[in-house]
Amino acid sequence: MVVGDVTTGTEVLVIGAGPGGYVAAIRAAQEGLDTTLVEKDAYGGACLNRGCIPSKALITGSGLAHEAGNAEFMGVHADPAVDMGKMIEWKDGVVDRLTGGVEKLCKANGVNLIEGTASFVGEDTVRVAHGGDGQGSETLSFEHAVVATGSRPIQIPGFEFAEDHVWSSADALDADTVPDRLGIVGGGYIGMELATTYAKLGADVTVVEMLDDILDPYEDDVKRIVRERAAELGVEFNFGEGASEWSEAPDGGYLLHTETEDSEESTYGVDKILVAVGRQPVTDGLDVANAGIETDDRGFIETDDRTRTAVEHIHAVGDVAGDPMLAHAASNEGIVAAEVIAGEPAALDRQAVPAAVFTDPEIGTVGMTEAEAEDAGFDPVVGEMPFNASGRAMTTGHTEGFARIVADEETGFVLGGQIVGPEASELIAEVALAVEMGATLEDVAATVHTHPTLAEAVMEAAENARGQAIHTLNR
Amino acid sequence: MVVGDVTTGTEVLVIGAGPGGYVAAIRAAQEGLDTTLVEKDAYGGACLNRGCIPSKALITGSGLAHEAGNAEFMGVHADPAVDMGKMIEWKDGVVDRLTGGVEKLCKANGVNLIEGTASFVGEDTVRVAHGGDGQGSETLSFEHAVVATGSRPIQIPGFEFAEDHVWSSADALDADTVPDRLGIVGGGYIGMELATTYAKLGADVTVVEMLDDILDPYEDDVKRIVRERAAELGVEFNFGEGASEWSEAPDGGYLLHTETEDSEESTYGVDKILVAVGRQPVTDGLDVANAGIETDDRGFIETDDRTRTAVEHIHAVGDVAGDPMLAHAASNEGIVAAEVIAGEPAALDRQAVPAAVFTDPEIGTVGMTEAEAEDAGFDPVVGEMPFNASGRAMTTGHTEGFARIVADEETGFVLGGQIVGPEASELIAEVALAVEMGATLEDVAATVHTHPTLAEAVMEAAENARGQAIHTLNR
Amino acid sequence: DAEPDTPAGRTFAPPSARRLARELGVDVAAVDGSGPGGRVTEADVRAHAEGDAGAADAGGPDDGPEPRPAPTPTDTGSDGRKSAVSKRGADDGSADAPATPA
Ligand SMILES: Cc1cc2nc3c(=O)[nH]c(=O)nc-3n(C[C@H](O)[C@H](O)[C@H](O)COP(=O)(O)OP(=O)(O)OC[C@H]3O[C@@H](n4cnc5c(N)ncnc54)[C@H](O)[C@@H]3O)c2cc1C
Ligand SMILES: Cc1cc2nc3c(=O)[nH]c(=O)nc-3n(C[C@H](O)[C@H](O)[C@H](O)COP(=O)(O)OP(=O)(O)OC[C@H]3O[C@@H](n4cnc5c(N)ncnc54)[C@H](O)[C@@H]3O)c2cc1C
Repeated sequence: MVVGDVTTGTEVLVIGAGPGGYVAAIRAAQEGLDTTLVEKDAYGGACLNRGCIPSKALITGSGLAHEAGNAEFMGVHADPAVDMGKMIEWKDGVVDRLTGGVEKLCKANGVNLIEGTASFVGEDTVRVAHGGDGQGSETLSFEHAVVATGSRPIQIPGFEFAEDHVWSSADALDADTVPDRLGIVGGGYIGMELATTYAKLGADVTVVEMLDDILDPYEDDVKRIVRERAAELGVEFNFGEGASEWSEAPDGGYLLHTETEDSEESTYGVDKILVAVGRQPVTDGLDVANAGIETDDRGFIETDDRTRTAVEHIHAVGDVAGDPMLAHAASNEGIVAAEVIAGEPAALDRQAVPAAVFTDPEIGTVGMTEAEAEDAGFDPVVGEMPFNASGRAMTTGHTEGFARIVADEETGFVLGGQIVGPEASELIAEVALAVEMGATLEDVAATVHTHPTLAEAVMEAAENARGQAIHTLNR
Repeated sequence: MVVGDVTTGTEVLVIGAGPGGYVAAIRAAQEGLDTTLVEKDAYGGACLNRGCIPSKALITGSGLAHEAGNAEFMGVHADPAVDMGKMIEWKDGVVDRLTGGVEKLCKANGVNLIEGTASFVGEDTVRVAHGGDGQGSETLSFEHAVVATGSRPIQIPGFEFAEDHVWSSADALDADTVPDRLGIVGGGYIGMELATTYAKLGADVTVVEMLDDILDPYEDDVKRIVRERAAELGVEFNFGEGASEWSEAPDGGYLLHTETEDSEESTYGVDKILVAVGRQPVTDGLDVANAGIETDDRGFIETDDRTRTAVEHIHAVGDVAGDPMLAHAASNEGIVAAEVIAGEPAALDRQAVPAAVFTDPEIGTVGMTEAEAEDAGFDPVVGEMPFNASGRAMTTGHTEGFARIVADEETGFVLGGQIVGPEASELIAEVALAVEMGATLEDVAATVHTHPTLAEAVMEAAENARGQAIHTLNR
Repeated sequence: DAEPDTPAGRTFAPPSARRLARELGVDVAAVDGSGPGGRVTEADVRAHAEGDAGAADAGGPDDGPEPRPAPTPTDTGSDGRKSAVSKRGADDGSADAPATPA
């Protein structure tokens, strides 16, 4: 590091230590570049501190309690009690270990760490304001920068997160008591993961969603399975309604008021209101305009397939750079940014970014749906295997859902897959590799799959698409 | 079907309806061949009736009870009680649904089903003896045959399965009470799966094993993780000891007597003795010699890479044809047999057959170990990711084990993988596809993996092998 | 040529290429692979079978068919098979030169 009078210099400056930023910083350092990572809050970003990780911990805890309490059919009798404070403590411990790990990994790879809030002063300089009174600030010059400042939950008018009873997803992941009645505004993946979690923890959950179904981007048969299971768990759905305001209920608690497009009003008695209607990029205070970068009308920074912004030596990755707003996409972009900066032939040429929803059952998808394949001009062929025909699924007691594989009829190339069912988030990895490798249905079908596993369903789906499944009837 | 005077004819005769036979029969029928399947006992063979499926059901039930009873650390308090009779009933229900499904699938694909015991009369004829008194027999002529008669547990002298307190694995999967003390002879995968199951159900389990460790074919570091966890669960290991006899104990129960190579004797007080020392092929009564087929000195039928025996139009698949004696290998061989008979260019050219052990944690392996790769003349490079560095593993509460990937240094081709840890049986599917496809480390590493999943560990292992893992320190 | 020697007579080829080789009566081990590390593709097998073993070689990764079917299915090469990575390598050095660190 070149140390000047006032200004410290670094080859690569990374702003934000979420899964986009810390991964970019580590890879840049591995490439032998002098790298500095600035984080204003906590290592690991939204994902580790109030996103992916804490949500999955609570999903495990609530899931185990629920499963154990409903296993008489297999001869297991239990009446589990959940100590929510203890569950949160465990979750916090997991988060601490992971965020501590990120810090250690950064250091071990030689990344310089600075705590503070960065804002651009010019095209090759930032000011970093250190947190706390009288902590001062420093100026840092860079040759390349990676903006990885992430996103935050969108607030809706009338529902300030500041209110004790209005929860953001972060609050829902940090509550040490379970509300009797939880109203959730938004039936997207975050809303649905938390609806499932709280329903299993014993809350009466009411979901209010403007659209006419949950999990907007997913196919109808995928949504249906998750929606029906959530309903079984006691989640009530109110579609076509937008949250308009809240008020105090005369008998304690609150009323969540909603309105349809036709101005029909409803109210729901609740004790907490979780607003989970999406996330917006974090660029405020960053003064990107000082670096010559513009944001689009939603605040995202536009990038090319090498993660470069309009200013070539400044990259943007992760949520702040727009869709798909997923942790693993952020990390993948972070790696590409670092490698491009290092002069390597990297690009965002991934064929497909898988995605998972950790509801009950889980969803795992990658690549194209049948409709998307048609739109793209393919002549798709589709194969399915329902988990209720899977021996492994039966032995786990979880037989809802199916594995589906989409391929090009002529060439057999696997174009995508949709899995809803037990361990769908894990099973999709094989399909992702198939898509990325340019594997054919035959390749997947001819790969021997361990018996008894859920992964056999992927093989069976491939066989089904070829009209020769063994364990399902072929169409 | 050509019906003659006495003799019925069929194009393809399949003997035995286990995962080798029923799959062969269904595929042969799908190929348009007139196919007859003879089974003397129960559809689904050992696997569905007293192997893979029942064992996995009890592993789920006992695992859930144990997990729920040990989850205070995550705030879940439960004191589960197991109703073993009910668990067995559930298991039986799963088995019934699956075996019923196999029968239905056979019929739906047009397979002719015959119940009875087949034995060869000549090179193209069998006699089928129908079970029960006065049920008679019939003669069947065939153009092609597939022998899929499977295997049965090996008995050791002095331990007759007929004795009430001497269990075969089938008995252990059908017991409606949990013995207080269970002695297990044999620390192979069947012995270890049942040791884990019964330990979690509350039995005091003692394993006696002639070798000096469990799970003979696996690598030391893989074995160690499973052995130590089993010990934590209370399983006691006695290595280097062979079971010599049993006797009645003065105070009730039995004494299991063992002897070392040096004739040192020990005794263990037990209530039941499970003998799980391996499986032997079933060819007795089949009179293969009448068809001109010989068995090797262990009783297995030798086959070529098209599953053909010395008599070209008679194939043998599954356990009766020798290693690897796994259900999915049997099914794969069954498909190859049917396709070869149908004149298709099929062969047993699979690069690798994955295998799983459903202990706690699970093991999943495929292809070559580092040592095997070296022996084969490769210059192997190895990468690992420990699950205690995996965010997903932490959120499940299961962080034991690792994912390892073995590749050829020069070309990067993935040669194999060894995974021990949560869901290892599922995770190995992606590695199997990589091996089968001729994927490189870079292919696996560049495939975006969903966060947070256990499958990320496979990607990280690949990156680690390339010296650029993000979440572990590279060697 | 480019194909490295693989020990143990192992040929790296996906199942579909191996099966095609059997169908065409080609010894897959004798086929020159054009994929990464010498991986044998279906196109390589076909080229070999047509007695045109050089064709697959001559091409190399850059000249192969698109790694996946193009959105217009009609002009899709039916045998194109490349990994994400081979494509990534192949793409590069093109018009768009990557930035180099100072
Ligand atoms: C409840 C929930 C569950 C989720 N579950 C999943 C899931 O299961 N899987 C998945 O893939 N994704 C999930 N996500 C989304 C995932 O968290 C994000 O996609 C991911 O965190 C984006 O990573 P990032 O690096 O772009 O940004 P972030 O993780 O948001 O990190 C940005 C970092 O930059 C810092 N920062 C911002 N501005 C500055 C500045 N000016 N100076 C210094 N530092 C700054 C922030 O403090 C923050 O640490 C979930 C999100 C939520 C809310
Ligand atoms: C406890 C246990 C757990 C196991 N777990 C697993 C596991 O998790 N994964 C795995 O891959 N493998 C597992 N196995 C092994 C697996 O069960 C076998 O590899 C598999 O069943 C072999 O299939 P097969 O078709 O060759 O024979 P089998 O399943 O043994 O079927 C043979 C069939 O042939 C019939 N038969 C025999 N002789 C005749 C005759 N003369 N006429 C008519 N019918 C006849 C028998 O009745 C039987 O139904 C396990 C085995 C055991 C015992």
